[in-house]
Amino acid sequence: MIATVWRVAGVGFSLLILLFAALLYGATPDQYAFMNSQVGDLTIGFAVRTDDLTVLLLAVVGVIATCVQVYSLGYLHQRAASYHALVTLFTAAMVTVVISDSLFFLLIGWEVMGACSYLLIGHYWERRDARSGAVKAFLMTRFADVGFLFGIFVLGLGAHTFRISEIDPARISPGVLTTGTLLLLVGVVGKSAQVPLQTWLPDAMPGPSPVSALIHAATMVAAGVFLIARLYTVFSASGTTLTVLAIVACVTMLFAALCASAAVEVKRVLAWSTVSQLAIMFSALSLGTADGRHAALFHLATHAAFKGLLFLCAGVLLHQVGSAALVVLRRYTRRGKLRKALQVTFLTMTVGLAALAGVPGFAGFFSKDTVIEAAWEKARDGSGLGWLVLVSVCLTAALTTFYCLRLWLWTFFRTPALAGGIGAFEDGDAAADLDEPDSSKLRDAPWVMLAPLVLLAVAAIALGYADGVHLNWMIGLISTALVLLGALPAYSLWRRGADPRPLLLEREFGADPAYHGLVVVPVRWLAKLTVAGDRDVIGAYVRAVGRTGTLASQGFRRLQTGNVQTYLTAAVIGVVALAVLAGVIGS
Amino acid sequence: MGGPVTLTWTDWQAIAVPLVLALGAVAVLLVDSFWKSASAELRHTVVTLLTSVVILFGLVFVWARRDDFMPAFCRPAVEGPAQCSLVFEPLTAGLWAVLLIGGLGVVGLSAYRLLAADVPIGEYHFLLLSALTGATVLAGARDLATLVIALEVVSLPSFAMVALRRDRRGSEGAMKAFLVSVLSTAVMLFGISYLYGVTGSLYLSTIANRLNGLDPDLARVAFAAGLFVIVGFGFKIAAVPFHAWLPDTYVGAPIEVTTFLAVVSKSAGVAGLLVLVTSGIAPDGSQLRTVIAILAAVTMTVGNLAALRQVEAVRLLAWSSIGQVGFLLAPLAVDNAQAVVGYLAAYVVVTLGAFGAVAVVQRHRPAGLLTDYRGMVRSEPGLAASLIFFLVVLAGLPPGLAGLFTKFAAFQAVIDGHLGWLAIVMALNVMIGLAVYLRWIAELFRLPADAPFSVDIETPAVTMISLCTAVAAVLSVLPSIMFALAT
Amino acid sequence: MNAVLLAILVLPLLAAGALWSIPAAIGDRLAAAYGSVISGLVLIGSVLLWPQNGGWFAYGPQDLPETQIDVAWIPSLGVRFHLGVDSISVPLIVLTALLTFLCCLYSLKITPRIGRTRSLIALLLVIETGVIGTFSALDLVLFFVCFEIVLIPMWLVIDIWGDHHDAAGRKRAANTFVLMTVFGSALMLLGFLLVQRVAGTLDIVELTSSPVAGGHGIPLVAALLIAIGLAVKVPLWPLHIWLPDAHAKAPTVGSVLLAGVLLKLGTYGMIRILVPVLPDATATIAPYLGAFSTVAIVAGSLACLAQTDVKRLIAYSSVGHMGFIGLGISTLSPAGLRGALFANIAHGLITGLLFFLAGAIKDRHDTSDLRTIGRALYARLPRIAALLTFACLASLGLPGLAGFWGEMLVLLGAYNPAPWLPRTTFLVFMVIAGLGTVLTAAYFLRLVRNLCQGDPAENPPAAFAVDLSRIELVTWAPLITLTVLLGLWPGLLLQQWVAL
Amino acid sequence: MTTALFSVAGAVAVVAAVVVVVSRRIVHAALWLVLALGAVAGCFGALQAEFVALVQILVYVGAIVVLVLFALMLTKAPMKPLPELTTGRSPFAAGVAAVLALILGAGVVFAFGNEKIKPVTDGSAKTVGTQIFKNWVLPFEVLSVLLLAALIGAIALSQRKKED
Amino acid sequence: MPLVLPLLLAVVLFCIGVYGVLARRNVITMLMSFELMLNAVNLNLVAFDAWRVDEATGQTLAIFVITLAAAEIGLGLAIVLLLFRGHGHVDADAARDLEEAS
Repeated sequence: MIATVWRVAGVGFSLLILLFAALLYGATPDQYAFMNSQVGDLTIGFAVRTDDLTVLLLAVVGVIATCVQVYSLGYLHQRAASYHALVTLFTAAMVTVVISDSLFFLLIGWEVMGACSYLLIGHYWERRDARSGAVKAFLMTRFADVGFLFGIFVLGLGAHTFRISEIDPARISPGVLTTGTLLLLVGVVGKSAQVPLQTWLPDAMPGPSPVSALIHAATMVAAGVFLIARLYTVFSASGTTLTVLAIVACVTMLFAALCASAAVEVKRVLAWSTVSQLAIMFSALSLGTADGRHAALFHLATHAAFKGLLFLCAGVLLHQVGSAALVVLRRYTRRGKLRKALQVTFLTMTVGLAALAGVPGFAGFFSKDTVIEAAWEKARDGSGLGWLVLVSVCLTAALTTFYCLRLWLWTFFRTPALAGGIGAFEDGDAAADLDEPDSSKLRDAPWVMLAPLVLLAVAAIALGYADGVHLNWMIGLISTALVLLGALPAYSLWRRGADPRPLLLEREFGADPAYHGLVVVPVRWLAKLTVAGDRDVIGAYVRAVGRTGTLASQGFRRLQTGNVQTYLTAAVIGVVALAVLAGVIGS
Repeated sequence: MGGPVTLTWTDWQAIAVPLVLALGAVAVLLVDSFWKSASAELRHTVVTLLTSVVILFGLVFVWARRDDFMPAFCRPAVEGPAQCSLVFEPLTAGLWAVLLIGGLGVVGLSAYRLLAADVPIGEYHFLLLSALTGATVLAGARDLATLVIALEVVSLPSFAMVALRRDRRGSEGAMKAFLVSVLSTAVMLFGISYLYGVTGSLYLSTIANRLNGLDPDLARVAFAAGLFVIVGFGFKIAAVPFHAWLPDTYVGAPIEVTTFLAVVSKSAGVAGLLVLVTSGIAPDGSQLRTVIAILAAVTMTVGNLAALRQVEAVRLLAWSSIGQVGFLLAPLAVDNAQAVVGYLAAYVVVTLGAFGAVAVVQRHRPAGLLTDYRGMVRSEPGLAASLIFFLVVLAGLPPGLAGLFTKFAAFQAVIDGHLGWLAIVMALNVMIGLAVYLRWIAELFRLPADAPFSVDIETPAVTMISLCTAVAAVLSVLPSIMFALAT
Repeated sequence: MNAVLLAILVLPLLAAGALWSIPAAIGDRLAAAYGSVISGLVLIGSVLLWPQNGGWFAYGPQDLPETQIDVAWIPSLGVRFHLGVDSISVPLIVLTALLTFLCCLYSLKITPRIGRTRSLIALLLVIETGVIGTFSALDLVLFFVCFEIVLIPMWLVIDIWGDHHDAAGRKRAANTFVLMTVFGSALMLLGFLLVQRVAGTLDIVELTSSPVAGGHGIPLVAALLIAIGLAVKVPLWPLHIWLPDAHAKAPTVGSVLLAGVLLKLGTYGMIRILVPVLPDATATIAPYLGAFSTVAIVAGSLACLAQTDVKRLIAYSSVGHMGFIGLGISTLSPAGLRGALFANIAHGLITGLLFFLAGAIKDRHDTSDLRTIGRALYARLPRIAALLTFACLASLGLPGLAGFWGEMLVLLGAYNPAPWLPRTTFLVFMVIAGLGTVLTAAYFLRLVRNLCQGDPAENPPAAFAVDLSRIELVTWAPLITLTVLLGLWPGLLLQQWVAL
Repeated sequence: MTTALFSVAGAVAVVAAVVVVVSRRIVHAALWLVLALGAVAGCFGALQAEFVALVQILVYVGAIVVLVLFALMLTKAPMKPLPELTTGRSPFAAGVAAVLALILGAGVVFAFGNEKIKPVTDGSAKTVGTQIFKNWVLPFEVLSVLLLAALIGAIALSQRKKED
Repeated sequence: MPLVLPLLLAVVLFCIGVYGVLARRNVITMLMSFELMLNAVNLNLVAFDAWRVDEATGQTLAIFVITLAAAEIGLGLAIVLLLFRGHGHVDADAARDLEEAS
C-alpha cells in the first residue's frame, strides 16, 4: 500500500520535473529569494533561479528520473516503499541543486544527494559489499564536502553574499577567488569521483542498477559538472583553479579509462567509464571558454542518456541473469543465447555502447567532438592547457572505444578461441565453461523495464542532433580514426580469446589499499588511542582523585586510634609547628 | 580607682540573660532535688519546661533588645576606647540567638529519650543551663579573663554531661575531651599571660590598640601569644590538628549530649574566636589571620576526607562537623561576622535536626550504622525527607538553600578578603563534603537486606524534627534572616 | 508575561511536591499522566513567552528584557531574585519544556524496570524547574542556585533508575557526575564572586550594560574560573570524563534530559555570562577555549569510533557536538555565537531523539552492547532502525536537517572570528573541526552499519521485540518534525537573534 | 636579694617538677608536686605577690594535692615503682617539649632580655581584692558559676547509678 | 631582678608540664602535669604584673587561674574515678573503646 503510494509519487514527481522543464523552456531568467535570515552582516537564506542551465538540467533529470522510476517498477521487488521514496528525495535534491541560487540551498541538495546515495547504495544492506560501498561513498563525498563548505565560506565572505547570481568575480580579490574556487573544486572532485577521490564510485555498484543509472546519469556525479558550469564566471576568473581542474580531469579520464579496460564486471566498467566521461566534461570546462562550457553541458546531456541507458541495461542483465559479471555472462553466450533471449536489451545496449564509444552518428560522437573542438580552439591559441586537454581527450576516446568494444564482445559474443576465452576470466577453471546453466527460462525483461531502455536508446542517438549538427569534418575524421584505433586491439584480443589485464590496472593503481593504509588504519589506531587515553589517562586522574580521597579517609581512620595521648601529641606538635611557622613569618 | 563598687542598670540589663540562665540552672537543680515525691516523668516534664522557659526568656530578651548597644562592666579608659568586660551589641544578639536556639533544641531533643538512658534529669539540665550561661557570657565577653573563664564554664559542664550516663563509653569520651580541653586551657592561658605581658591589659580593645606599633621582638611574642590563644580555641572547636578527641567523644556520649557538643559547645567556641578576631586581636594583614586561614583549610579538608569512609552515622556527623568548622573558620579568618553568624545559624538548626533524626533511629537500632537507614524513604518518608533535607543543607546544595547561601557568604567573605587559595580549597571541599553526604542519602534510597527502619516516632521527636525542617526551609527561602542576625 | 514566567518556574516544583505528598498507592500511569499534564502546561506557557522582538547582550537602561521579575532576595549579600527571558533563553526554555513533556509522555507506557515512576516523574519536574530557572536567571547567584538545583535530582535519577544490570556502575557514574559538576560550579561561584568584587554587582543586566573591562588580572581569573566551571557542565574535553558513564547508565528519560537539556546549561552560561560580562577576559581565553573545543570535536568523534555500547557512543557524540558549540562561542563572532545557540537547540532535539531510540533498542534487547544486540535491525525493527538512521544523519550534520545549521555557522564563525582574535589559529580550528565532521559521519555510519544493516539470517530477532509502538511514535514525532523544520527553515530561530 | 631568693625557689621548682614527671612511684610524684608548687609559691613571694603566694599554698598545696592523693587512693595506685607509668613515646615527647622550650625561651629572651623588675610591693590582699571586686566583677561571678557547675558535675558523676 | 628569669622559669615549667602530659600514662599524673603548666602561666602573670607595675591585674588573673585549676581538678578527678569504675584502671592510652581504626 505505502509502496504503491511512493511508486506513484515517484513517477509523478519525475513527470512533474519534466513538466516544469517544459514550462520553463524559453522563459526569461528569473530569481526569487525566500526565508532569509540575517547573521551579523551576512544574509543566510534560500533562493531559486531559472535560466537555460536550469532548464537543461531539469530536463535531463526529469527524463532520467522518469525512466528510472518506471524501470524500477519492474526491477525492484523488496523494500519498494523506502526505495521509491529515497529515489524521489534523491531527484528532489538534485532539482534543488539545479534550481538553487543560494549556495547554502545548493549545499542542502548537494549533501542530501550524498545521504540518499548512501542509503540507496546500501539498499541491499544484507550484502557486505553494499554496506561498505555505501559507507565509502558517503564518507568520501562528505570529506570533499567539507572543502566545499569552506569554499562557500571563502567565496561568500569574499563576495559578501551567498547568492550565486550576485557573486561578481571582479570584486573578489584574486587570492580569495582562487582559494574559494579550489575549495569548491575539492567538493566537486569528491562528488564527481575524480582523482584522487575516485575510489568510491566503482565500489558503489552493489546498489540497485536503476540507482546507479540515476547517480551516474543525472544526479550526484553530474552535480559537480553542473556546479562548475553554474559558477563558470567565477571559476574561469581563476587561472590556477582551471589548471588544477584540467590536470585533475586529464589524469582522471585516462586513469579511469584504463581501469575500465581491466574491469571484469559490466557495472564496474560502466562506473569507471562514468568517471572518465565526467573528466572529459571537466576538461572541457577547464578550458575556461564559452565553447568549453557548452561542450561540457552537451556531453553531460548525451552522457546522461547513454549512461542511463547502459546502467539500465546492466540492470536488466542483473535482473534477468542474476549477475553482470563477465564470468557469469560468459556461460550464457553459447549459441548467442544471451543476445537472443534479451533482444531488446542487446540492441539498446549496443546503441548505448556505441554512443559511449563515440561511433559516428551516435550522440556521444557529436558531444565528444564538441569537446575536442573546444580544446582545439584553445590549443590553437597556443594554450598548453588546450593541448593537454586535446591530447588527453583523444587518447581517452581511443581507450573508450577499446573498453566499450571489449565489454560488448565479451558480454554478448562467444570468443572463437574458446579455450583461451575461458581462461580470460575464470582463472584456468576449464570446467566452468562446460557447465552450461539452464538458460531455458532466460527471457527479456518486462516492458515496464524495456520501455525506458528504448526511450533512452532513442535519446542516445537523437540527442546528438539536438544541438544542431555543426561538425568540423577534420575533427570528425580524427575521432573516427581514434574509434578505429581503439576498436582494433579490442577485437583482435577478443578473437584470440585473450583479455590481458595488467595487475596495476586490475588493482586500479592500488588507490584503495593506499587509502586504507593511510587513512582508515591510522584513524582506527587513533580511535583506540583516544579511548585508551580517556580510560587510562583522564579517567585515571579522576579515579586517582577518588582513590586518594578513599585512602586519605582510611588513613585518618587509622590515626583515630582511640589513644588520647596520640591525639595530644599530634596537637602539641601542631602547636610547635604553628609556633615555628610564627617564628618564620615573624622574622 | 576609687568610687563605690556598684553595678549600673546597664550592667544588669546586659547580663540579664546569663544571669537568668544561671539562676534557672540553680532553680532546676533545686526543683529536681527537693521534689523527690513526684514521679520521674513528671519531674522530667517540669524540669524540661522550666529550662525551656528560661531559655525562651533569653530569646525574647534578645529579640526585644536586638538593636541595642549596651557596654557593661566598664571602667574609664586610660587610653583609646572604653574598657568593658561585656558588651551587648547586635553581633552579641545574633550569637546569643544562635546559642539559645541551639540550647532550646537540645532541651527539646532531650525531652523524650533521656530517662531511658540513666541520666539524672536535674543535673543534666543544670549543667546544660550552666554551659549556656558560659556560652552567652563568652559571646559577649570583651576581656581575656572573662573570655577564658566563660569558655571553661562552657567546657566543664559539657564534659560532665558526656559522662553523665556513668558508663564505660561515656567516661572514656569525657576523659578524652577533658584532657584535651585542659591542655588547651593551659596553652591558651599561657598565651594570655604573654599577651598581658606585651600589652599590659586584659581588655581586648586596649590590647588591639596597643598591638599596633610594638617593636618587632615584642610583636613576635605577641604573635606567638595570639597563636596560643587561637590554638586554645582551636582545641575547643576541634580544628585540625586539635580535633582528634571529637569523634571519640561524640560517639561515647549520649546522643543528646553529642548534639549539645555539636551545637552549643561548638558555637560557643566559634563565638569566642569571633569575638577575639572582631575586636581586633588579629587585625587585617596580621599573620594570625593567615594562621586561622590555614587552620580553616586543613580542618575542612581533613574533616571531610575522614568523613568519607565512615560507617556510623554519629561518627560521620562528627567528622562532618569538623569539616563544617573549617568552613566557619574561613570567613572568621577575614573577620566577616555576618557570614560566620549566618553559617552558624544554618549549621545549628540543621545539625539539631540531623541529630534528632539520628536519635530517633538509634533508639531503635542502637548500632547506629549507615546501613540501618536503608529503605527509609519508603518506610519513613517524612523522617527520611527531613534527614535528606538536613544533609543537603549541610552539603550546601539546593534544595538546602540555607546551606548554599551560608557557604556562598563564606566564599564571598573569603574572596573579598583576598584569600584566593582558601577559596579554591573550599571549592574542593564542597565537592568532598557532597560526596560524604551523598553516601548517606544514597543509603536512604537503597533497598535494605532485612526489614527497613519503621517505628512510631514519639511526638516530641516529630515536633523537634518538624520544627528544624520548617526553620531550615524558611531560612532556605528567606536566607536574609540568617545574615540579619549579626547586623 | 511575568506571571507566566513565574508560573512555569513554580508550577513543576509545586506539582512535584504534590506528587510526593500524595500516597504511594497512586498508579504509575496516573503519575505519568499527571506529569504530562503539568509539563504540557509548562510547555504552553513557555511558548507563550516567545519574545516579539528579540534583543540580546544589549541590556542597557532602556533595553531590558521584555519579561522580567526583579525583587530583592538577600540584600546583605547583594543577591536579587531577578528573572527574565529574551530571545536567547526562550528557545532553550521551550526545548526544556518540550523534552520534559515528552519524557513524561513516554513514561505513560515505558518506564525503567526499577519502578517508582511516581518519584521519577516528580524528579523530572524538579529538574525542569531548575533548568528553566537557570535559563531565566538574571542574577549570577540565582543562576548558580538554579544550576545546582538540577544536581541532586539527576543524581537520584541515575543512581536509582539507572542501568539495572550494573548497580555499582550506575552509582559510580552518578557520583562522578555530581561531584565533578559540583566542583566545577564551586569554581564558577568563585568566578562570580570575583566579578562581584570588581563590578560591585551580581546582576546580569547591569553587568551586561557595563561589562567588566580588562583582559588580565582578576577579570581573567574570574573568566577562567567561570569557564572551567561551565566547561565541566558542557562538558569540554578533558573535563568530559563524567559524561559517557552518566549518559550510558542513566535511564532513557534521564539520558534524554541530561543530553538534551542539562549540557546546554554550560554553553548557555558561557553565552549569557562569560561573553557579555567579561568580554576582554573572554577574548583572552577564547583561543584556548577554541582549542579545547576542537580537541573535543576530534577526540569525541574518535572515541565514538571505538565504542561498543550504543548509549556510550551517543554520549561521546555529545562531546563532539558540544565541542562545536564551544568553538562557536570562542569565536565571539555573530555567526559563531548564533551557531552555538542554534546547535544548542538542534543538539537537544536530535540527541534527545537518539537517546530515546537507544533506550528503545536497549529496552528490547535488555542490553545496549552492540555485539549482544546483533545486527540487521532493519530486518528486525525496521521502523526504529529507520528512525535511528534518520537521527544519525541529522546528528552528523546533514544539511536540510537541524544539525547542519549550527555547525555550519560555527565553522563560518571560525572562518571569520571576532577581529580581536587570532584569525590563523581559528582557521586551523575550522579545518580540524571540518575534518571532525567527517569523523562524525564515520562513526554514525559505523553505528548504522553495525546495528541496522547486516545479514538477518545470522541475527535472529529477539523475543518480544515489537517495532515502533504508538507511544514511541507520539513521543518522537515532535522531535522529528522539529528537526526537519529547523533544518529547512533555520530562520525560525535565526531571526530571533537579529539584534547584536 | 629577691633575685637570689627567686633563683633558689625556681631551681627547686624545676627539680621538683622534673621528678614529678619522671618518677616511677606515683605517690612520690604527687608529693614532689607539693614541693614544686610550694617552690613556685616562693617565687611569687620573691616577686612581691604575697596574696597570690598565699592562695597558691592554700589552694594548691592545701586542697588540690590532697584531692589528688585521695584520687590516687581511690584508684588503688600502688606505692611500688611502676615502669609502665611512662609511655614508650617519652623520648619523642621530650623532644617535642624541648623544641617548644627552645622556641619560647628564645622568643622571651629576645623580647624581654633587657627588662628589669623593680621591687614594688603591691601584691597585698587588699590590692588584689579591690581589683577583683571593682574591675573584675564579671569574671569573678562567672567563676563562681564555674565552681558550682564543676561541683555539681563532680557530684553527679560520683553518684552511683540507681540500680547499682 | 631581670624579667627573663621568671619568664624562663615559666617556659621550663610549662614544657616540663607538656612532657608530662604527653609521656605519662596515668591520667592523674597527667593532671599533675597540667598543674605545672598552669603554674607556669601564673608565674608569667605575676612576673609581668611586677614588671608592669599596674593595678595588680596579673595577680588577679593568677588568682582566677588558681580557682579555675581547682575547679578543673575537681571535675577531672570525678571523671577519673568514673573511668576507673568502668575500666578498672586509669591509663589514658589504654582506654580505647572508642577507636575507629579497624
